Amino acid sequence: MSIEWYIVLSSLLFAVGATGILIRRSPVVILLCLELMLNAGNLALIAFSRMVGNQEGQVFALIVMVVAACEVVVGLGLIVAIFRRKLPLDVDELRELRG
Amino acid sequence: MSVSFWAWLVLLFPLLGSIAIGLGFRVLPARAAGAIGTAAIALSFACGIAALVSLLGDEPEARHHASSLWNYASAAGLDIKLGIFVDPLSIFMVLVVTGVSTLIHLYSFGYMESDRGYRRFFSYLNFFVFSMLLLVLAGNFVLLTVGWAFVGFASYALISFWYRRATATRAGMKAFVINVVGDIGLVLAAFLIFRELGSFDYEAVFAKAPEVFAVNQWTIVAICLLLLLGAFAKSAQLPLHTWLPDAMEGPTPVSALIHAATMVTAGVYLIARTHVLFDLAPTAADIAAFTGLATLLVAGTIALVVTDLKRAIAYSTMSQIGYMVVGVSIGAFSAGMFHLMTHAFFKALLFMAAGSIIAAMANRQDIDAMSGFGKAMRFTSAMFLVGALALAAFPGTSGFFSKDEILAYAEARGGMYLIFTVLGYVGALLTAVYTFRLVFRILPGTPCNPAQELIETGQVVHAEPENPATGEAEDTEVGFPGPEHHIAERSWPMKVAMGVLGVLALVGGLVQVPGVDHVIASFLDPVFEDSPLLEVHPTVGAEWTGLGIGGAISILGIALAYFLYVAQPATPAILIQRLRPLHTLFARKWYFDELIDLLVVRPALAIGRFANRTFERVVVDGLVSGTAETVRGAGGIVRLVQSGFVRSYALLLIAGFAGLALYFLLASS
Amino acid sequence: MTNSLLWTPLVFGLIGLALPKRLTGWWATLGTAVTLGIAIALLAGFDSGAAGLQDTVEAEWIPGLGVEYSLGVDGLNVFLLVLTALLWLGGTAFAAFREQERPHLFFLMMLLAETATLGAFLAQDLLLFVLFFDLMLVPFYFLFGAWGSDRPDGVTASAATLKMIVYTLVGSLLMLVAAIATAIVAADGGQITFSIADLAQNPLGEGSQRWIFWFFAAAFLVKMPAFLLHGWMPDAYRAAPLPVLAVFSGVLAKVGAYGFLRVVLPLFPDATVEFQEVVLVIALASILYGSVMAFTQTNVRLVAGYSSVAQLGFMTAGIFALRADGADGAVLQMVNHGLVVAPLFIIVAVLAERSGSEDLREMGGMAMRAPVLAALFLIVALATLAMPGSANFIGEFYILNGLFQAKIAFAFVAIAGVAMSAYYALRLYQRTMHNRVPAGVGSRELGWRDGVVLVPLVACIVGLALYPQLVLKRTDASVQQSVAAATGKPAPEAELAEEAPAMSGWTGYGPLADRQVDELAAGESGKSP
Amino acid sequence: MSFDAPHIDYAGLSPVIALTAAVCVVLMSAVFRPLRRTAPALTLLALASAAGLLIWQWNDPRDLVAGALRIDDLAIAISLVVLLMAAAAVSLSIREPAAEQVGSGEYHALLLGSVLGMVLLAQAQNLVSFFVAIETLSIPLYILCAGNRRREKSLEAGLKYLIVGSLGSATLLYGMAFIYGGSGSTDFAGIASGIGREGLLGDPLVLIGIALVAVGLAFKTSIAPFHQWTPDVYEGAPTPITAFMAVATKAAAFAVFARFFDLALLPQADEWQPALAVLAAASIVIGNIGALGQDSLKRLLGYSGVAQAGYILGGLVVASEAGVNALVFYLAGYAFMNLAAFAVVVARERETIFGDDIRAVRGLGQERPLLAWPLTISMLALAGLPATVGFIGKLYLIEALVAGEYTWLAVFIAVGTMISLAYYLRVVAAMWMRPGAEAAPSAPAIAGASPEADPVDPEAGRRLYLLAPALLATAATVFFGILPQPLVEFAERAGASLF
Repeated sequence: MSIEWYIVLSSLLFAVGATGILIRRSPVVILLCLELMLNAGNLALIAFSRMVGNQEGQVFALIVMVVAACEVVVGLGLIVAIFRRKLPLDVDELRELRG
Repeated sequence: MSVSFWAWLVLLFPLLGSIAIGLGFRVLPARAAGAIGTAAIALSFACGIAALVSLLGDEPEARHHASSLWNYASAAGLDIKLGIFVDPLSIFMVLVVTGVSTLIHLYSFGYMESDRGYRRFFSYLNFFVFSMLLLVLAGNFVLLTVGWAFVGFASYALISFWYRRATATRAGMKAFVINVVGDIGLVLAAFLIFRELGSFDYEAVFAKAPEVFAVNQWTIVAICLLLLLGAFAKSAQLPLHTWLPDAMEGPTPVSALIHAATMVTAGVYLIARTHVLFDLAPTAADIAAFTGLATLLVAGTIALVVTDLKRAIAYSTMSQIGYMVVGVSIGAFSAGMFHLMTHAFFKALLFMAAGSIIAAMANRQDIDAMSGFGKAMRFTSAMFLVGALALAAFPGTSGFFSKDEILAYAEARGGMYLIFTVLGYVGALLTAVYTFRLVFRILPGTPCNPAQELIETGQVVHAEPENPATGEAEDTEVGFPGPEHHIAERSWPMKVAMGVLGVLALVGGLVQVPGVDHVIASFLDPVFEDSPLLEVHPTVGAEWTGLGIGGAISILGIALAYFLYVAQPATPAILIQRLRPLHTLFARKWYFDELIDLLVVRPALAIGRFANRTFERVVVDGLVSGTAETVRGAGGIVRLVQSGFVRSYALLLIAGFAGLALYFLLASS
Repeated sequence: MTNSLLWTPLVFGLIGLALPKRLTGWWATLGTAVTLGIAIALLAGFDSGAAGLQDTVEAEWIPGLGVEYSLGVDGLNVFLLVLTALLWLGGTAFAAFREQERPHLFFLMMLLAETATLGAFLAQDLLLFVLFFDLMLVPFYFLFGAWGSDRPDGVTASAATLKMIVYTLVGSLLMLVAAIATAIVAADGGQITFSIADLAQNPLGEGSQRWIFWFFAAAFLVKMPAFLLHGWMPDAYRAAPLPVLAVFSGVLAKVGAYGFLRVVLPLFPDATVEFQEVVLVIALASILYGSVMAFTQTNVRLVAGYSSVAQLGFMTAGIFALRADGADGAVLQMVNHGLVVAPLFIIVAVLAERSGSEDLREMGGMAMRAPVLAALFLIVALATLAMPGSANFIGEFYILNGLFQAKIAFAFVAIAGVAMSAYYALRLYQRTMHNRVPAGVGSRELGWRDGVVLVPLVACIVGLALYPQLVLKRTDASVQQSVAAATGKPAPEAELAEEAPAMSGWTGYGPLADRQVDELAAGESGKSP
Repeated sequence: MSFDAPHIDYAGLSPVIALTAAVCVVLMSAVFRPLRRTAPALTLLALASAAGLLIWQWNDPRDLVAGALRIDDLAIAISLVVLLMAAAAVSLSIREPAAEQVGSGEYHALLLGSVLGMVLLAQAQNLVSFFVAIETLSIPLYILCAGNRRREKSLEAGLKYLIVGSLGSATLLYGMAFIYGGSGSTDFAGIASGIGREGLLGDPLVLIGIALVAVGLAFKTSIAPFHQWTPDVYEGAPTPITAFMAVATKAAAFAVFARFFDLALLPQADEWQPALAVLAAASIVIGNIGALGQDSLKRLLGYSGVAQAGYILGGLVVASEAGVNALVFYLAGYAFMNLAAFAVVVARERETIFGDDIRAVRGLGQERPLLAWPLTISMLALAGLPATVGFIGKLYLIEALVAGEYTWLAVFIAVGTMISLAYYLRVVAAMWMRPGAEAAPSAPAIAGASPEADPVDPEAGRRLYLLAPALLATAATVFFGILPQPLVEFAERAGASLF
């Protein structure tokens, strides 16, 4: 199975993630979508490392997973904080800062 | 002592006087200021005489000396020294100017006595004399321009001497601006001369001009026309004359000195001084001559009808200068200068007498209100009469010889120049008529109230000082002469001054009687020796015939005036009825003021209004505020896009990426 | 010497911060006085004949960027330096006599401004020049904005000043780019230098000269300000405090004109010749427009303001006649105009105190009890209208002569400005000093405080009127050099001869230098139309 | 088969090690009661030692960790700027409500973490270390921005930054993947040779990769049109943090930006140069006009930051040594200018009830000259007026641009500067040309002063820990404006290490 398919799949994942961020208003879902995009990157990396034939890509992917996890943790932490301040869990409601 | 040494002294004294009086205005007692002023001019007259003597010392053809004090402004090929040029012509002018000025200062010493601005007056007057002397002694065109502008300024300052009078300040401004136009003509002429001859220096220019220019070549004609612009503005020739009548707003001695005897004749002097150039540009010379002719006729007609005493004399001044311009332009140089001199005598005298009368009239100048001063003020009236006779060229008086010499010369040149003789005589007739119109209105007849009062009580009338032009009440603060007026009968300085001038006006003509003597001519001719026109000479016989005609005409004119204003006092009114349009034309001064107003003043103001109201607002400010608004608007857009919706930020981010990627793909393929 | 001249004011200013409030003014005055002393010493030691730089200072500054700290004095700037020092002394003294709020800052800014201005005149390194040129604005921003007066119609001083700063920086920032471009293009790959002298050695190619020329021109024309670019002037002039305005309008405007002579002519000769007419047209427009505006204004400041637009127009025209005499006149006129306009604004301040207004319609008759004031004002007014006999006349005479010989048609248009100047200057004098006194106008004599400031300035005007050669003699050599750099020949007769056909319709044949007169006379003698 | 552990260059790694250790120590300090108050001191100590170690490595460039990092003068120069800002931030954070809420220990630990990330980023020359470093610097910042949990804006800023930031990293990652795919290598040298060797110059895969990476970096350096988070986050975040990220993040990101584009992608220069130039121009324009009429000083500085980023990017566009010199020089200068401004903003925030509203500085000239001067000078410097480091910086950039035949971009800088005067001078005018604004009792109406407003400390403007940074930074701004040569040489060394 040639490399193209992996790329196509990953780019599809990436696009889905991006779209999700654009259309969903719940921060939680948006976090999910971000994960999706990062994983699209991972997939691409692994596929390429396969194609190129060295392991750097795979190492990279592993590290990315860790980083992604950190991001989610921080994100959820923030969401909790917002929730505790009885603010709506809707990114469109959060527009004190503008102009 | 060399000639130039004396000449410098001539310049020095009036300047010192002016400065001394100007700086000492707080400490000097009033009289002292007057004394200093008069003395300064007298001294400079003495130096003038000394210069004359030492000038006569050397050979006729060697009678020109240039001398310079320091390098005024010399760089980049221009060479402008603070230098003077002394020759018979300038000495002649110096003597006329200083001589007459001395007498007028003396007159003012009495006349202005009660004026609050006494010191200021003498400071200005001295400064004027200095400027005038600078003008006549200047050794190059730049310094000439300086003197030219200085006299213009002095005349401005003295015209608006009573500066609380709106009319006076306005008249001053008018005089100044028109004179600046003249200065510009002079400056441009200087540029053109420099461009062609590479120098501003009289000697260099006059030496080179004949080599460089062909006769009537465009350049030289242009130069002369530009010079004429200056000359006409200063000498109140058409169409730049409108300032002179208004200049009568100034105190009467000013009118006598500046606007009759000296400054206004500067134009004549200029033409005589630059005769070398005019000889090369006959066309320009003829234009000048015809302008002079037109002026002398127009002014004469106006003088027939104006009822303001001083303005009437002013118009006659215009007309007499017309004669002089004709003279120097057609080549009768010495004749022109001769007339300049005699005119200085009798016109100054006339003004002085008029001043004395006006003072008696409590500053009213309307001749319709005057009569019977013959009995009331004998001395003044006598002097007025003398002046009038000389002006009307009554046989034997100074004006008689000088004026007719010009016309005789024109006749001698023949051809086209006969016109000048003929119309000159017409002008002479006019002169006689309007002059004696004044005489017969003012001197004989039943005394008017002021005159009556003067005869009975020996008191001069007291009247609330008011502006003769507008009739509005004056505030006497700035020194409008208060109630106690000054008439020649009561003040010896005025009497002396008028007396001397009276004598001169009567006998001054005898220095140059055809066939008898020709002092002026022989003195001045060395200056003009290089002029081809000097060959032309009216025969003694021709001159005497001319004199005969002239005398006859003047007597005729006087008789006519007598008939009109004494024998048949009703006739003028009837004539006015008959010739209504002509009369209005004259009375409105040929509509020159209106014309200038229409052609120059209104357009200028309109442009100004446009620039102010429209252009500045729309274009200039638009340039600034327009850009500012645009930027601010763009800022608004940016802040609009900054909506606060995090998702829209994400969208822009992704869109930006898309754009970038697209660019890369396009750029690489 | 040069260094001390440059930094003395700033040093005094900084020390002044430590002094008690009431002393600062006098301390600052002392500082400007010392500066003037140094400037005069510089002038005394000046060698008239030499065209090149004197009292130069050369030091490394930012070798990494090829910028040098190099100062120098020559005929172009020596008198402008003296003028700057003199006017600053006047302005500072005038301010010191009056109660200033926040005096520390005020006088610090005054002196900083002086240093910056002197720097702009002294700088011999293109970038140093730009730096000082921009730096000048900062102190004036504070002075105008913080001590200026808001207008009843709502234009605040700071708004007016902001407009001025942004507008004038438009030019000078583009100039920064242009300056750098000049150096880089000239170096083309080699060691970059901004030294004006070195740059003048190898001028740029036609193409780059064109746009660089206009970037510089923009900066200078805005600064002057020239016609269409003067949008900032009316507001700023109405807002500015008068003593500051006196030095501002007296000196800063000249920096623009000076820049043309110092930078543009030597560095961009081809472009200069190419765009001569364009700049001349702008100059004439400034002359006419400025004059027309000047005699329609009723606000005294604006009369003076627009009149200086016209005057700067004359200077530009003189420089771009590209003849030594025109440029000589321009330099002389810079000095004259500075000497005239500064007292003018001080007089305006005095008048405003007496009439409580700056509107001509509400003034009048003040000469009555103030003969001295009237006399001083009269001298200033006459000098403003370039009365023959004043140095201003010689200045304009030289300028117009240069223009006349170079481009005769332009000269005829320009000279119209002279007539108008006569009207507006005299009008200014008459409306304030003559006629009846309106209600609420007090006619008081000049106080000794103002006299001390005013009389010396007027004395300078008179002195220079008697001996303008003082300036011409010293500037001529350098000006010749600068002009020659642009035209490529010592005295541009030849160039004029080429233009003869353009004018032949008017004069019949091209102009001559006096040495040519004779041989031409031989050929001409037969010729007549 | 024998296995030998790779040689580890501890000297080269020492700064990183020091910082890492410091993070742990400071974090621990929060746990032990007695040490509670020592966190700031410890942090400063750590920063100081890191700085010392970095300077020790000065002028001794070499690869670390098998080429994943490279410690050279560019890295050191940038790291020093970062450390300087961090130290300033610590000093500004004293009595900062956010610090107290997060807990002093945690707050400073996070700060140090972010610093660590930046120092790494400045050294990164391998896609992996590059990505890791960027995340290491970002994630703590997300938390710190939300630090002031009592203020809604702070939370909002944190979340926004997190979401858009992660999106940025995601694109960055994806781009890296493509480039790796194209060149078959993750370290910059390899990429360069890879692209060159395999003739991939026109390869869409690589190009899209470049685009993605460019976006990611442009985002971190707040280049338009990826700048939108900047004003919001700057306004919302606690001011000391804003001060820190405004410069430090930019500096680190620009360092790697330069490394990546001028090293790895040099072969592709002709493609990306114009694109980046356009981006630079865009941010110059957008940043400057966006800042017009902003009343919140922090927001104003945010927009100005966008514009300044545009200027700096210019130094990168020309892909020349001079360009990088200018870039480093400007960053260093930028640090001083911004620091002075933010220090004053912090002081006024705590002094008045106006928060960071421009009214807070009204009449500062009379009231608090010692605060007014720093803000004034930093505004003039940001506007690029002479006798400040800002002018020299612009001069440097323009010189580089003109030399690199990007004169039009230089003109953009000039025009942008012109516009910027309008808002910088507005602040100056508020300080010197307006009477002080009287504190209206209706606090809630005023921006930045919500009911749960932070306590007002009327003496804040006299506190040394605020004045000292402000005055020092001002002094530096002026000093390097008049005698820039030392800073120029500093920048030149940095630039030399790339080419």
